[in-house]
Amino acid sequence: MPDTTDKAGEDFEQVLDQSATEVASFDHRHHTPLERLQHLLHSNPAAVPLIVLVMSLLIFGLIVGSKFFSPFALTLILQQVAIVGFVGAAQTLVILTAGIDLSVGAIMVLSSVVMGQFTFRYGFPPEIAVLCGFAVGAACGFINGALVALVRLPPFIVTLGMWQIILASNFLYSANETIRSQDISQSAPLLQFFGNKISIGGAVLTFGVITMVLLVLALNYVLNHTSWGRHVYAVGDDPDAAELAGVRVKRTLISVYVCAGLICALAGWVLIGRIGSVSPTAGQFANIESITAVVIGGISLFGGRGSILGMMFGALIVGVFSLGLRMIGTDPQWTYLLIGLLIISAVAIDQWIRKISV
Amino acid sequence: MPDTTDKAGEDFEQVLDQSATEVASFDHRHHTPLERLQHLLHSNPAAVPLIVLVMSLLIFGLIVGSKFFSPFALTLILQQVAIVGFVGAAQTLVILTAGIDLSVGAIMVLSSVVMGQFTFRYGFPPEIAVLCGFAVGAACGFINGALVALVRLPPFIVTLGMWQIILASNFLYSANETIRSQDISQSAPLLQFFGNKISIGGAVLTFGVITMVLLVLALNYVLNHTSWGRHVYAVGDDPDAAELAGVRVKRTLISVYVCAGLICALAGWVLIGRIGSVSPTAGQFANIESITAVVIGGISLFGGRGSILGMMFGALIVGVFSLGLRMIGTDPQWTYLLIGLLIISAVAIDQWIRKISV
Amino acid sequence: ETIGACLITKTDTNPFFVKMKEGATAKAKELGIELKSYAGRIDGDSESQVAAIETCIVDGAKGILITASDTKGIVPAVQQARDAGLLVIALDTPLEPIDSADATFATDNFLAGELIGQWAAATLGDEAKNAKIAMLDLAVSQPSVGVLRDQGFLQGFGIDLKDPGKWGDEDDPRIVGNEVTAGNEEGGRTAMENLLQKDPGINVVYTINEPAAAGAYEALKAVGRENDVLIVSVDGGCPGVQNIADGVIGATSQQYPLLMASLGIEAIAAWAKDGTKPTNTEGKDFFDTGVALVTDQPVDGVPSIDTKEGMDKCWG
Amino acid sequence: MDKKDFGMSEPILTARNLVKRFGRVVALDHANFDLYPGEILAVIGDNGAGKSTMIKAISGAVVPDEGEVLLEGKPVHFHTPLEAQQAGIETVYQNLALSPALSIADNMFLGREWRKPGLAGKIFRQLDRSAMERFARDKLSELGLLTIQNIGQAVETLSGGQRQGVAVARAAAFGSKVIIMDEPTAALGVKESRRVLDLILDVKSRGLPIVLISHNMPHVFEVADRIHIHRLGRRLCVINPKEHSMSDAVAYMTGAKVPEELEAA
Amino acid sequence: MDKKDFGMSEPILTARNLVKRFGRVVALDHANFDLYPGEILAVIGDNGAGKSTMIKAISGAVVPDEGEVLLEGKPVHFHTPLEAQQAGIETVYQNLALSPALSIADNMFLGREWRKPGLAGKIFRQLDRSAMERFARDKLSELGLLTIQNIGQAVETLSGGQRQGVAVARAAAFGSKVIIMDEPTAALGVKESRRVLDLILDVKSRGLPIVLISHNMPHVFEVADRIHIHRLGRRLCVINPKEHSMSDAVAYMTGAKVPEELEAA
Ligand SMILES: Nc1ncnc2c1ncn2[C@@H]1O[C@H](COP(=O)(O)OP(=O)(O)OP(=O)(O)O)[C@@H](O)[C@H]1O
Ligand SMILES: Nc1ncnc2c1ncn2[C@@H]1O[C@H](COP(=O)(O)OP(=O)(O)OP(=O)(O)O)[C@@H](O)[C@H]1O
Ligand SMILES: [Mg+2]
Ligand SMILES: [Mg+2]
Repeated sequence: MPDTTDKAGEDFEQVLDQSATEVASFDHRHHTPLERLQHLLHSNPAAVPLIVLVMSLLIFGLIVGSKFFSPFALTLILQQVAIVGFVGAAQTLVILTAGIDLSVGAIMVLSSVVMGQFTFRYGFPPEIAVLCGFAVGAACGFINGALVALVRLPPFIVTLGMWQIILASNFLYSANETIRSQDISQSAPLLQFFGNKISIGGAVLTFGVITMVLLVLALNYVLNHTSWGRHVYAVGDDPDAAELAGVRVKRTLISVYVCAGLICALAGWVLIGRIGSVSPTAGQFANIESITAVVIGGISLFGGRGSILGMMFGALIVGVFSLGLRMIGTDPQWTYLLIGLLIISAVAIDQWIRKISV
Repeated sequence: MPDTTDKAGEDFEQVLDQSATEVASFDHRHHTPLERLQHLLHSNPAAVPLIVLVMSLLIFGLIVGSKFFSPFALTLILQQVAIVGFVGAAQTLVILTAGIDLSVGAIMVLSSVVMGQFTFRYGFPPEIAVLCGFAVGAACGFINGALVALVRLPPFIVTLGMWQIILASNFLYSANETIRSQDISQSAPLLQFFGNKISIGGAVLTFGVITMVLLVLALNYVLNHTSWGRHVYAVGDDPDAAELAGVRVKRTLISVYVCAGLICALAGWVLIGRIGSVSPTAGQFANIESITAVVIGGISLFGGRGSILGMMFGALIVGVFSLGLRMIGTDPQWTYLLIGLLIISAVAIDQWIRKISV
Repeated sequence: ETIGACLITKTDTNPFFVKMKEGATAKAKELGIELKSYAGRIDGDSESQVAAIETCIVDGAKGILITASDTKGIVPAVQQARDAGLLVIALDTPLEPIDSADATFATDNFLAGELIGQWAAATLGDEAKNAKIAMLDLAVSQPSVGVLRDQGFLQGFGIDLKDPGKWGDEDDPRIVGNEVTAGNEEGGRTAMENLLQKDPGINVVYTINEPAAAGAYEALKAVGRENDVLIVSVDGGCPGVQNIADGVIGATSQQYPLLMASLGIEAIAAWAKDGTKPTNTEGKDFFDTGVALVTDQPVDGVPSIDTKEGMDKCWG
Repeated sequence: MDKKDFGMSEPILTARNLVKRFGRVVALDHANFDLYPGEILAVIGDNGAGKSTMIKAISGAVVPDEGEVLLEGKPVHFHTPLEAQQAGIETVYQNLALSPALSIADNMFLGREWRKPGLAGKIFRQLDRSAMERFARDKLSELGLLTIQNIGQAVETLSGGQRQGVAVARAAAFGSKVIIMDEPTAALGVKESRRVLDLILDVKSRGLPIVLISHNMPHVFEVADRIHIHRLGRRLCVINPKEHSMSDAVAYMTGAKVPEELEAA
Repeated sequence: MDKKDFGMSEPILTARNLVKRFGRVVALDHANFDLYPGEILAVIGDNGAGKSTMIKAISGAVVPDEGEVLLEGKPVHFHTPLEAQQAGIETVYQNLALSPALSIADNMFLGREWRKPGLAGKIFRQLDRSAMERFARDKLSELGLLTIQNIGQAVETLSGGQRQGVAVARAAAFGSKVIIMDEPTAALGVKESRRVLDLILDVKSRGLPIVLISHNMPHVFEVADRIHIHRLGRRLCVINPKEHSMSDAVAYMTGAKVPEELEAA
């Protein structure tokens, strides 16, 4: 063994009593306004999508003209994104836990079909049928959650499988029958409840739109100001760490998927209000649209980061683009192309902010 | 400071010279045949899908009868999964790097449309048009790769955006025109090259099928026995660790996406051989089908684990199920339902093996 | 040995095809034919249809009834089946070229469109020249059914078609715009909202089918215009005919999928028995299964049946 | 129970014949463990000896294949770390168990958040952030982790050592019966390590027993009342640091010597 | 260049005025660094002082905002760790940089695989697995990590200590100009730590200079030729362990004392 020069053993720690106690301050740089902005944007994850939303409104307003700024047009955008808003809320919960739910659209449609068929095929009172729809949504969510949390399968795969299973069940069960709007409004207007509206001036707000906004606000509160919400973020961030820290990870995961299922069922009910009838072929693009809203809303697909308000702004951005481009009169394919660009650039901006500011 | 009983400082390490040198052997348990099987399955990630494939062949053979075991029927399965096999190979490369490529189907279709339109609209020689198709595929892959590797955007989002952009470009460019099979076979038979077939007895092997099998075998070699292949696995496993260890992570990622783009272009060429015509609406389910094949093939969506052979077996399993169920005459929705179940159970089995055996 | 037959539809989720399948199944049972049905996952899913044709060949079926998603693209697969000795009959949607199939049993979709076009023009009378028309089409890929109905409607309404193989290239100022609906309620509503946004004065709405019409009606109802807009459609499904009776849709062109399917099965039975092939309707290159205008507000010069009769003949 | 001669009361935490296999690896091979009230028990052993696995089996983070754990003489079966925490056993894991994106305060209270008093807490279940942040700041200041400027900072922005400090502070703040620390000073600087050792002694003076896994012999011999030596998946022996030298401990641990007590027994 | 009085030649690796900011945190605040040929330079400092960041800036793992790095007097600009490795600088990072699912052998050769000789290697670019596995086994045996039974085992199945061993063995096997080790013994047991220290001395005897970051003062004073003390993002001073005591070093590092040399300078 080489000779050691100091045999004082532990004694060197004696000096610690005199060690400096000042707080290390690394932060003596001048901050430019741009940096301040970045910091602001970074600490408010919903700020970027909000700014993009306002900017796209302004730009389309300039191009399309005053028509675009009519209360009617603006509330129309809300009506058109209401369904995506609901499904996106469900998707947000799941994505915050670092999952992804490809079955949201299928659950929504199956729930709405159950609400309709239970009323018209079996003659249940609409109230009971609606409850049955919610039960189906919750059950689908529970299966998803149990497979993810208990069997520990990757959410992408579980919901990919469940998507196919639920959609096939939906077609097999409904025998592809549409229930007509007129029949519903005659014998079970409750099913169309969310189609009712309040008009203020030219603005038309359906109950569905109002409920969507309230739901998102409520979820925003729950996610940020209750234990459950914090646990959702923690589970998405690092499930092992959360488990060791004492979070009931399995229970949290299952509750998130069940919640998502319930919200999808609610979306199914709202869907009846929007399209009037009960159609088993509706909502085919709800998956992609909800994921798009979540992504443009700045929520990380890796879980644990982002705000549900961002999702709502994301959905509205897509709505503004779609309506705006149509009013300009472009080929619908251009809309898809632009939305594709929007998805990529939204995330690129988000990345940029995150990189520079801490 | 509390009194310490031993002030010998470093001296306690002197005894290390006499420390035990025997190899710690923790492994003195008896191994049951089941455990041996699990270990075997664990060390060969393609074994499980292979066994499932053989079993499903047997089961459908028993139910459907001899018709199913005719050389024609068996080679028909190969023909029906050839396209999925190609796209799945591209998908496998990307998924091994812990990415996912939602744009594979779109790249395939755009490439085939370019091959067709360049020949018929601009009158290029088919050889040049095919090369242009490959160039387009590689370019799309490069954009994906650059966004993932250089801008560091999540692959899911990049390819979600690119999917929409490429598909929209495809429709805008092709003006939704199908080029008829008769025209192609008359003036540019090269485009249908992969539709040529070799018949041996009742067995019909198209060039596309043969190429698909060869491609998968070649990729299997490259992934397991070259540096590049090892780097692909390392990048998927932990990109930061790979970077610090000296892997050119960005270059590896870009090369993977470009490779995937090229394979998709090849798939586009094979697609012309399979369906005869050039149709801009083809391949809409290539994403889902390729991901399904990869997942059933036991490749981890988290990257770094799995074998490309498994993907091929996964594609064949889906092919066997689809043909078998069709020949039994079940409602197609039951097929989707069963494939959904298959996806979930394949991954559940995989998980079980991984959990018990190490 | 039992005779095998296949029915391949575009999807198995659209009521039109569901009904077609019911008709075929009933007829097959009656004739002792073993029928297997296949479908694409969505409209436009041609690969699934190719795979289905191949399965029928393996399965040793005698004939195939198909509503093709990609009318050009499917031709090589159809040829393969015919080479293997199967009788291939195109239902509802003609292949391109039409003689790629042994026979075609279809509605004259152009005529179907023309009837509702004429009806709409006649109903408006002099106002027709100031009409503001919304065109709710099927899909951006412009499948032939959608094009034929759309162009037929415009022809009937008296609008210059430009290229009759394409919608959207017309420059008549009366057309407010074309929007796609995917043929369902959701698409119908959104498309209608968008066009209303472009021009709130729309007073004629052409829709590709009745679910799209129902969606468009919801959008009109939301702005309180459901009573002063003329909606026309094509299909004649029972919910659609009921919607005419309820005043949701003004008129629709009814087609007969059950008839197509049962005639198809009979043709396959005949082919299996003695090799006879079906013949075309005189003057047309396909067998016309007929179309009828259903409306409760008949106009002069356009033959029509009322909703009562329509209900008797309806499907779905 | 061959350690009764230390003259202590009944053990507060006991494990008997714990077995844990990971596939073909036997990480715990009939391991025993005893912790007496009020003591600091050090656990030492080579890398891979199975120390962390034993601690996890006791604290519910892994479920042992065989064997039993007794808390205050009563058998307990923890299936999750939460159950162990609720029974009063608080653990600092080797890999820290912090959520990177959450703030320091959120991390400290993860799984046991405080709700606002009154209506807001009862009905709307609102969290009492300001109280939690105050508490977290106090605890971290005690540990001397003053360089953390902002208690609302995300844990991912902290250095390895700072993170270790957060994990230690959490355990010290909430443990009520037993505190277990798996290499709490491995990533810490001299000053910070000293703070943690002071904290351990401080916790002991509050009457709580502590299990300390460490590879740092001087630290172990400085604070431990007894030293549990782990080797090849089981307890080799328990020694009294006052009676044995560091050299003995290292010799036993590495297999250079066989403890005499054991040869006799 | 105030350390010339150590009587050495020109430094082999130098850094001047390195600055690195992470958002609002200034991790490096005009830090300097000098490594002389054949020496063991220890770097010590409080948690969060910026040691790891400095090492990363030198080895290409982070690109500094300002400042320059010179290797053998020539300015170098590493943008990736690979570039530094190709220049002969091998680093053991604090978080190890191993791919969990790959085998031990694959990990050791990651980024510099050996190809088979002849056709198979040239044209088919086939890897020479058996040669690589043999080499890896030899290197690990030297380190005394014999408890690893199977060189084809995935790294994720190893204990923390075993992983550290693999990372150290890799650096020792491939470094040609400079070897940097960021807390290589933090997770290691007594026996394993000793092996790593022996290895460091062994590498030094082969003439290679080594940078050793460590919080373990006895280790540092045992092996270091010079000690670089880092504080608040920059080099406070460099001391000679033969002339200063551990207490001095700790006092400087923690701010309890200000080094005289500095007060004069
Ligand atoms: N999750 C796991 N899967 C497989 N093997 C494991 C797992 N956890 C631990 N092991 C193995 O069990 C043995 C004991 O590991 P453990 O982490 O308990 O050792 P340790 O004594 O804490 O070592 P160290 O001092 O390095 O932390 C090792 O051989 C390790 O490889
Ligand atoms: N990637 C990063 N993002 C943000 N801040 C960082 C990052 N890396 C380091 N820091 C910050 O930079 C400062 C210096 O960190 P560094 O890891 O270099 O310290 P260290 O001296 O190595 O500490 P330790 O001894 O604990 O490893 C710390 O305040 C840390 O929080
Ligand atoms: Mg351990
Ligand atoms: Mg460090």
